[in-house]
Amino acid sequence: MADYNPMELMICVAARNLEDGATVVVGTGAPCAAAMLAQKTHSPNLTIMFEAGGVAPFLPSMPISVGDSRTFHKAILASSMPDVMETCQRGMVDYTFLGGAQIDMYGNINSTMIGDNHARPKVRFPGSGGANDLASLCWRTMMMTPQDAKRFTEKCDFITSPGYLQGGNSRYEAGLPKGTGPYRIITNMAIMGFDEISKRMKVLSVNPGYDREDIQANCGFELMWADRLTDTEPPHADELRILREQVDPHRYIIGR
Amino acid sequence: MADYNPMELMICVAARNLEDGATVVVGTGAPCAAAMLAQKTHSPNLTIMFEAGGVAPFLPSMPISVGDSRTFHKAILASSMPDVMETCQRGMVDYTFLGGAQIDMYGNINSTMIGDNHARPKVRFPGSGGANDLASLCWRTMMMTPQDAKRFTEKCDFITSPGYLQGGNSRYEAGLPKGTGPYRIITNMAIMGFDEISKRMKVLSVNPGYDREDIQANCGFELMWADRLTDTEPPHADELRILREQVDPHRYIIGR
Amino acid sequence: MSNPVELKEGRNQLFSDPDADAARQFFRQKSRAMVNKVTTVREAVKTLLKDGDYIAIGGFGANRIPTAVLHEIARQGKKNLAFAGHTSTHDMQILVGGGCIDRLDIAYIIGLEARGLSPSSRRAVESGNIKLTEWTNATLSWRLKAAAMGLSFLPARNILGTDTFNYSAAKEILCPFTGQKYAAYPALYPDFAAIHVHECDVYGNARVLGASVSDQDLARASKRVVLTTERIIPNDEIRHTPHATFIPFWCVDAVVEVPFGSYPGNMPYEYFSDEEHLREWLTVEKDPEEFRKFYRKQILDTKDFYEYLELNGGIERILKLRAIENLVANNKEK
Amino acid sequence: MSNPVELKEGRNQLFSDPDADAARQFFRQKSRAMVNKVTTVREAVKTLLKDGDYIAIGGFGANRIPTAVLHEIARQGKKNLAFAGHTSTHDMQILVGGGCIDRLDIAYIIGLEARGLSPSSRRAVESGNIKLTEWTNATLSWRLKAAAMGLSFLPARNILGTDTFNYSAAKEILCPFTGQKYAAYPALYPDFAAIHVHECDVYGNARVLGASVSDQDLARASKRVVLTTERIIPNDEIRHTPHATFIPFWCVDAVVEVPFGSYPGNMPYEYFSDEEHLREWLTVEKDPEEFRKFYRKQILDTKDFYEYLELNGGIERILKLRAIENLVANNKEK
Repeated sequence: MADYNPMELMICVAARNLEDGATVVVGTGAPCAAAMLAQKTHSPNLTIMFEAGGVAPFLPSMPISVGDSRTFHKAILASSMPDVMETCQRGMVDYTFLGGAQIDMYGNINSTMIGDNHARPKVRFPGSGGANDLASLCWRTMMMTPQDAKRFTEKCDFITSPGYLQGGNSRYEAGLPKGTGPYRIITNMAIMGFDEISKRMKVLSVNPGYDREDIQANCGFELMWADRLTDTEPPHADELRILREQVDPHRYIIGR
Repeated sequence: MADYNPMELMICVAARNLEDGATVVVGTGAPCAAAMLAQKTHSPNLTIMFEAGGVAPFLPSMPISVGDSRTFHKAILASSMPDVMETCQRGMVDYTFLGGAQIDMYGNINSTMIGDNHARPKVRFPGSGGANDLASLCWRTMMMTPQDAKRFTEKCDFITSPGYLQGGNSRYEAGLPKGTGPYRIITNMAIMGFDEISKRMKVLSVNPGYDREDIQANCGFELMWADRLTDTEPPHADELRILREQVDPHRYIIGR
Repeated sequence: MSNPVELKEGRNQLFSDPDADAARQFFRQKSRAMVNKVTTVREAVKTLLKDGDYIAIGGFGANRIPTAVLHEIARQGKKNLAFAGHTSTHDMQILVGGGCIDRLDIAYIIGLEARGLSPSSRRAVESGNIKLTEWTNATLSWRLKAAAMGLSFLPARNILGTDTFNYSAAKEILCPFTGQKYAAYPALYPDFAAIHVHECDVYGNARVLGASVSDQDLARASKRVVLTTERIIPNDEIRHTPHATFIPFWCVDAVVEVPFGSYPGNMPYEYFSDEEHLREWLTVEKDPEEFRKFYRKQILDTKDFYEYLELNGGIERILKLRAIENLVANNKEK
Repeated sequence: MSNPVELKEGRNQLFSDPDADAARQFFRQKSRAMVNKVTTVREAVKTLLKDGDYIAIGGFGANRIPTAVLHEIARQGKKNLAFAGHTSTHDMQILVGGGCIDRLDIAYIIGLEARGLSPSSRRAVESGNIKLTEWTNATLSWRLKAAAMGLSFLPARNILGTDTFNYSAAKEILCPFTGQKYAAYPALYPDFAAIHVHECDVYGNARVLGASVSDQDLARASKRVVLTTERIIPNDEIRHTPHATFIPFWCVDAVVEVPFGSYPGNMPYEYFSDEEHLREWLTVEKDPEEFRKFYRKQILDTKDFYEYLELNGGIERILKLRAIENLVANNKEK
């Protein structure tokens, strides 16, 4: 095994997907680290936004809340939640990242509950927060998550945030903005995208140390596979150095 | 005739209708003068608002535009047009004043055009501006206007701003906020209100120097009359002094 | 008008009346006089909040929160409140600890973001004793905006097609111009709101620095509003820069000067959140009995916010948090 | 869903596409890079505005208007523009004088408020050569807000029951929660907007002082935005007070530093309107031939805004207007 851990790999891969000049709404933790890494490597002109109103700050450290002072430290704008959400709704925000307890083959995400009785769930999670909003309104949604067959499930107990819903055009028929949807699911094992027509999850590249069987075995639904399946490029030394020294020197995220 | 002109009378009468602690959206000219006079006499705590965003200024002089610097000189708030209009829509604004070329028996006002072809009017006036908005959304609408049979018309060529529409409950059935509507029409000859049931214009008091016949003769529709018709109290010496010395020393309004 | 599209509705309960005319009737009689509104937290909570009310809290989780008002709500034993849970985290911990809430518009109230989940908030929500209707942060923002605008609803393009919609009280509608499907959100006019601000005058003309979350709309949407403020400033200062006024006086019913009033939350440019104290909450909450004792000591048995602050390190603690806020590595020299 | 209430529609034409997905497709490809956008008025108008576009102008009538851009639109002979007439008065005089407009969303464009009516604007509107659709100031505000929010419509409670509604392109709808009747307004996404601001950095992060009218929404709603600014300030200054940013860079396509750029309009805290010059316009407009000559001399034959300003008294004139703005009786001593 090379000299990096799965979290470091996922963050580096995520960062590479954030091109210069793009806009991204992030939460705390790994997504924020990925955005900071992108900014410090190939995308100095990436605009980082937080849902409570902070936009384009000079982040002095990892925020502990998406509304804390760090999120608008020397920022371009300390605005409001409706202003940020309406900027997403207007089509000016390219990327966002979500987390969740379950994800299905269409990229629908559950961060609300386990069980079948909403009034008395077996387990209650934090719920949407801004997740549904960002998944609905940003152009491209990404996810970084460890992969296992429980989390990658045939059917979410509760769809908190929309992926491609029932696949095909169902997302747009439901009224969600045209052209939006899940874009990349980045796991410890692979990088997935979505099939253009069926909107089913499709493996695009395989991470070092894993093979097709591992990936399918750790997924609760049948995956599609890209015609030109590639090997995920491992983190470069430069990426790792900047991530470890500048982005997360206290290892809050990459130490997990 | 007493020592005041019709404009001075109308402004003094209008000012008396603005009680302390109320809110009023005004335009330039006579309405602004009435609000300033009220503030300098019995209503020091009257909040004066302008549709471009100025709220509760110390007015150093008569504004020439409802968006000029005077409208937010040492103001409490220099906000936006939507904020002011939404404050009206939320029910926080008590009074407004309108002007117009025609008014009918239900207090509907035309400030748009004369003629019957909207695309090619005989005469085009400024149009609504914020007039329709304020007439729709403030609790009570007042008007100061010279009275003649052409202006007080059976039927407006164009209803720019809503009065009681076709009378009765038609205003609320149209969807306009419940309890709103025209309140006082203050002319050189009389002060009118509106009948509670039919919502027709009703003379409440008669100005010095005029009688019922004058008032009806200078009105293009049949007026109703209050059971207890009173004489309009003429301007007090104090009101006139403050109006002339402090509110409009250059006689921009009262010199008309 | 025949309509071939079937329009769906969320199945859960609406805890507040979205009717704009009903709200207008309230606002019609609300005082707009610019008078001195300075009072105490105790008096404000006593006179402006009653059992069964719908309440909403300004700020965002553990950032710029009116802690003194939250504690006082618990101390006065207010009951059966409905709560707007729009990233309300430490506020939720306090209200749940006091047993104040029985209805919840839930968007984000269990997690304390990067700090982890609140065991007591989670237990409360899993218990079935609190009625839940699902929303999202943006939907609650827009529900407040609808009310601030004086409407009974606003359309938006999120939550469609999800269980978040199914367990909400939203409804689908069609745009009359494009035929596009929208989610319609019912206006939210809270009975009571408390907002902590950086500065305001005695009339309630207030300024907020940094991210404002939904508080501009919240102040306008709410029927009764209490401001706590880091400092009261002269009215002259407000009039010097009128475009900086964030909340105008006519929205506000009571003003209380509470320096350090967002503690243990972050107050931008003033002091950072007390992460140790917040961690103490999350730890002690794991055991309900321990939490009851902790809650009694910290909140029910303290007479006011200052006693609570003193218990947790007082102004010296604030100075440490100020150093963190200001990115000063160490404030030993101070 | 059967619907017993008959819903009315305004009969006039909609001059812009309210579709939110179409707007999103545009915004998707609009650059969000924070790059230096400083250019000239000539270049900005040449590259960002084309014949037939729908345009909107910031400020309010003769307050905080981007005069240099308005003149340049006329100078470059732009044609067949649609115009959002939301208290647009001196801006309308300029555009009408240049024959630039053939479609008008009309709320308030003929009167110059207390100054009286513009004869040329009035002639243009009475001629039948400009297509008119009626709105009000608030409806145009809300149409821009709908677009700023990324929607295709917003509901509101004004204009119902009037001819203003009948000659608009609004439609009645019912609130899905209360059954209350509302006017629905189609979102207005202008192709081009010009806004004059007090200060901005080279990236277009801008601040406006005093009443902001609809410009926060206008900047967000418009597809292409030119800012003229009294002064360009360092980006550091923006970052020092991020809650003061009124328009963020990603809304803005071009920045031009034009000190005194609202002349002859009022610029709050900078200079008052030139009432003598505005009176000259209203007087000379009475005779179309005289007006043509005046317009040629003032606008078409001047090479830029500075030559126009010089023609009308230059910086000395501005100093007099500054004294009026600052309520200084007389600035002879300066």
